Amino acid sequence: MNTVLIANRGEIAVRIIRTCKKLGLNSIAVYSEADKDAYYTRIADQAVCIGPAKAEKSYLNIDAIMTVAKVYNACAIHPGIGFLSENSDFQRACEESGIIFIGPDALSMDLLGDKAHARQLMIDNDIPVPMGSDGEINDYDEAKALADRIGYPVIIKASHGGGGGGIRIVHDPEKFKSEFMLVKKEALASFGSESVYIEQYLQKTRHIEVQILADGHGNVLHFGTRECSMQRKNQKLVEEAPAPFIPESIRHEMEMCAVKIAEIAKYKNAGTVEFLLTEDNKFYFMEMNTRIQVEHPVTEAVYGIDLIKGQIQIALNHKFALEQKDINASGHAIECRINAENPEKNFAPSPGRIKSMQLPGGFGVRVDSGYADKDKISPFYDSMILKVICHGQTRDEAIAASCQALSELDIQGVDINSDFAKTILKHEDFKTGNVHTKWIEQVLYAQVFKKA
Amino acid sequence: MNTVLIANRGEIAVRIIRTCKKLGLNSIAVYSEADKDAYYTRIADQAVCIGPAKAEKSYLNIDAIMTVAKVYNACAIHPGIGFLSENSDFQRACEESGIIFIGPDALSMDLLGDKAHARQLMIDNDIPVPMGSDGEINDYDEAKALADRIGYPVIIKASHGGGGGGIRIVHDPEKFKSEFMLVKKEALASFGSESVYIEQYLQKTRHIEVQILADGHGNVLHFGTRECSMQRKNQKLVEEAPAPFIPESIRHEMEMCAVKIAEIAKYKNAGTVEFLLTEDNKFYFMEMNTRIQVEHPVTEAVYGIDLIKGQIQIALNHKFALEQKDINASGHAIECRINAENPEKNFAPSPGRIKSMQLPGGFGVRVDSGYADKDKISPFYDSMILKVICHGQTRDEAIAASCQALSELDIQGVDINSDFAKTILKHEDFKTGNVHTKWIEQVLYAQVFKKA
Amino acid sequence: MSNEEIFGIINYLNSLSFSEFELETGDLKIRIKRDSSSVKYIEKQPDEAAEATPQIKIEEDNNKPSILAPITGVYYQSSAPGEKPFVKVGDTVKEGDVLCILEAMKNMIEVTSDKSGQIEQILGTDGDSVEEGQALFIFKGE
Amino acid sequence: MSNEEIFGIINYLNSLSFSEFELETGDLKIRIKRDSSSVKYIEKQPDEAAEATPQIKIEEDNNKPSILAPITGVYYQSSAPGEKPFVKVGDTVKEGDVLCILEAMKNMIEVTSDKSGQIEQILGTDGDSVEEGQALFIFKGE
Repeated sequence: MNTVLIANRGEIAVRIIRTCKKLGLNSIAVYSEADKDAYYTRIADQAVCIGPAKAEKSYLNIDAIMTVAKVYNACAIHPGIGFLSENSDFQRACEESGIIFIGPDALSMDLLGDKAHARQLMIDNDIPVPMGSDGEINDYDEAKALADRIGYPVIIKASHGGGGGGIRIVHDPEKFKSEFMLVKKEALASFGSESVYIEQYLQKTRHIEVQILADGHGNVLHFGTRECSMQRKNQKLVEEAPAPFIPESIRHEMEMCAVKIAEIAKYKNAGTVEFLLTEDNKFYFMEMNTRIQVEHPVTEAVYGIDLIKGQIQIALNHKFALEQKDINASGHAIECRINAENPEKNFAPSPGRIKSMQLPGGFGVRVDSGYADKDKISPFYDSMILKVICHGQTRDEAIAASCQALSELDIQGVDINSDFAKTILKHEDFKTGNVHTKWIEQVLYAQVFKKA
Repeated sequence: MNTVLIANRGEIAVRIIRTCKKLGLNSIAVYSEADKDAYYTRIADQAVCIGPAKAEKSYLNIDAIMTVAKVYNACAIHPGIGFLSENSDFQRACEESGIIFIGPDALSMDLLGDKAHARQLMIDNDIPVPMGSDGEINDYDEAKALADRIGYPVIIKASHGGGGGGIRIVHDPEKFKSEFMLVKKEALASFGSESVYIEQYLQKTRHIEVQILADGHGNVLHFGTRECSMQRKNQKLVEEAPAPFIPESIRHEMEMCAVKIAEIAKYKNAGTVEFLLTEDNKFYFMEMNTRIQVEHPVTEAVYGIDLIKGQIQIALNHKFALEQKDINASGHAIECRINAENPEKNFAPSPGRIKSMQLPGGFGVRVDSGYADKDKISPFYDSMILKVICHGQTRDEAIAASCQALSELDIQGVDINSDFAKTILKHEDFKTGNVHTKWIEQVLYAQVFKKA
Repeated sequence: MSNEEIFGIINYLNSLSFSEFELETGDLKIRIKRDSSSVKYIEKQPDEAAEATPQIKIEEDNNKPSILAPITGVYYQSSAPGEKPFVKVGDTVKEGDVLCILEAMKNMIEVTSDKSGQIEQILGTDGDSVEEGQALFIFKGE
Repeated sequence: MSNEEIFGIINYLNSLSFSEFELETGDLKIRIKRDSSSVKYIEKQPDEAAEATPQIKIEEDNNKPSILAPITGVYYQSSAPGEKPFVKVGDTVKEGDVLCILEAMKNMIEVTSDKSGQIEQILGTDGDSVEEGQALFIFKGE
């Protein structure tokens, strides 16, 4: 293998291209017309336009991407994050063309991508899930009876949902019927299937996830936990590794559970098992993401491993030389996502041209940026500009280092959320772990924006 | 302790301030008039002017610095690199004022700072040194007889020399007398003492050094080797850790030797023992630097340790919790020093204002810069702008990552040497270890500048 | 790349739904537009050219009141595909009524009217992008 | 900081050899110059002010030939402290003769004459800094 096509854009494309360079691999970037001259296209060995700005016509255009891959003799395709990364048709298209897809098999993707099915699979294998339906539940009367039995609030989810869509929380039994019908309608419109399932809605939970790598030769390794509860509208803002304030035995159980799930799904390549963790430290399977994640660098910082390199090696059929006992965590890492948005204006997106860009640096500081100074941030895609990842020997050090790094970060030309991130890092609740996935919206908002 | 004064400027001041922040310590920057508004003064908690641009009147002005330290209630002073960092009078001034000097005791400094004396100390303790005088040798007839016995070329060095000054290599016995007298005269003028010593001049040697930390409680730890042979006019350009192409047994001997030297000198805090390594893998003590070094980040990358934090902890009388066997190296790291100079114009210095500055980043890439975008690089001090440190699992990965990082680095407004650094990294001799301390000047120059 | 390969690609692309396709190898740049199926060898243009394309800031026609795009984004006439448009030509709207949605960076931003009046002209096309400051709606003059 | 402390420092500084000393605490900035020993409370000035100080580019006087500093740095009249100056007023030099040394970024850069002639005026002061483009030597007119 010597040429990798990166079927993505922005920061994750930069990330993947850099590891390709390190490994001596050629990289091909593909771009939409809106991303002409984007930073990742400039650092790739080759860059090819695949269509207009709208993702459906470019980054989601399997035919266009496969054509470029063939013409440019790509040996492998890395799908990155989002876009086609969890699309099993794309994986199959690669396979049919004899191009290595750097990710799991279509079979695992489909197995875990249908969330009602995944839920059933977990139940069958004694993996804890929140109370709810056995797999999908599409009959209203059955659903209502189950919801009444579970107790409210309940959550209705589209089986094929994703990206925070197709989800409704029902607090009032009276409203169950209308919401149930609404989710089914939305699900059909958005995901092409009206299949839904029901779960008890667990409150004040934390989002804890476990990174795994599976080599496809029967070896599954985990790389510990990440805490991702700092979310706004289901978008993570600050992530850390390892997840703090969890009893060691529970953490270990979650890790083992993630390995077991990967084994059950005959999983290959990098994946993440997401759990809900309640205040009394009970955890429940939420879903498994069959791709690399935005927050992967915190795991890399703590384990000293290049997960993108790991993905490429697995795709090349490498067998792990290490065993779980050889894998050791060291210290604590925090990632802050810096977005082009204005928290003081209700997080209004702020596309535009970067006029100047001063990056932090030094010991234990890593910056992964999708943009260079003077680049234009287009309105067509997500608002993330860069990520600042800080590593410290302790969590306190990682927090202090992150605050310092954010203080040194200076971007002019667009609004960014770095002060908001610092507000989180310096908050007593964050320091003491008194948080949950709705903490930013329910607690921090009221404090930060109380004068607004 | 809560306030540290940094008696330095530029990149190393930034480096130290950042670690202070991480540890929750206040930092006081001191600056000359030429460094008003320098980046390090902006990120420090406080910044105080200590005099005009000329270092003798500011950064070397012990009285001014001690006054600031007292007025601002500094609990400790970090001397950084160069300037007063190896000045035992400064250490004593701190001690007399009850301010912690973050570095070794005056006694160790004096013991190792007098190079003729240090040489004698090594001989007494069976540490290998190049053939030469027993300590200083100031009588011409004795010196000439010794030089004839050793064989030419011989090297005449000022006992109190430093920074590449007070050194003459004599190839021709006829010229020995004039050169001997010249070094004595220069030594008196530059270092206040005409004491000199003589050594055999070993050719085609590599500069290999060992990083040590000593806690002053009898524990000395080493953090492996660094290769620093890529020099131009005695200024290091590219450094790496661990030193490659050395038999494991020799590397181990050098490390043990460095520890022994620190023990002999009753050394405390961070220090570096520099060795010459011949083509047939014989090593000789050159000198010990009683301070942190510019190239310390390659060791940090490989050992995952913050050496500045280590220095501060030792100064606070922390006792090591770890033993040598707990300290493990991982992978390979390379540092490239990026200077404001133009290699194509005989490395002419290029002071001026930075117009734009695009920094590399990502997994395994660390940037330590003394300047921010739009900053002015003054002609009064050294030309280093920043350092790019890349870590890889193998040396090849570290080289490829460094080349990529240097490709992404873009500074406008002043000339920089990044292409020259890339030329080194990509050279077959560098890749295969076929280098020595004069390789850049004797081999690379001829190839790179042959058309000039 | 051989001509054969190039034309192979063109034929293949011709069957697909996207409207433009660019291929760059070395100095050669091929741009294909689906509507004409024509192949043009065009010069590479610097980024600045793209930037210089004037933002379509339609001046208020005969002093007629208009609603401008508050942000660069994709224009949607309705709350979801298949739903009926928020407004149509001839509708009378009042201050605060939602006129359209602009999608920017995955955010759906409702554009509301800052005045009352009758809509004379709708300038946005569903699913197309509009530039910040571009007129979206023209109202009847008072 | 109390006045007592401030004056303590001033008295102390007064005994030292450096010519300027600045102290900043909050909005207060004290600048002491040794020659006057005066204490001035001065306003902080932005960096741009410092930059705006005009580079002393002395125009060639009456079209007299001059030698300009090729780089910003510290001017040295001789090869080492105590050595005799490379040139003095009235000396006749020829093309290629070393006239002075400029130290920039720890590099010693020899400034050589690009012409022959007699030196009428030396504008640099040993050990002081000169700006790039500043005249260092004025030659007698031809």
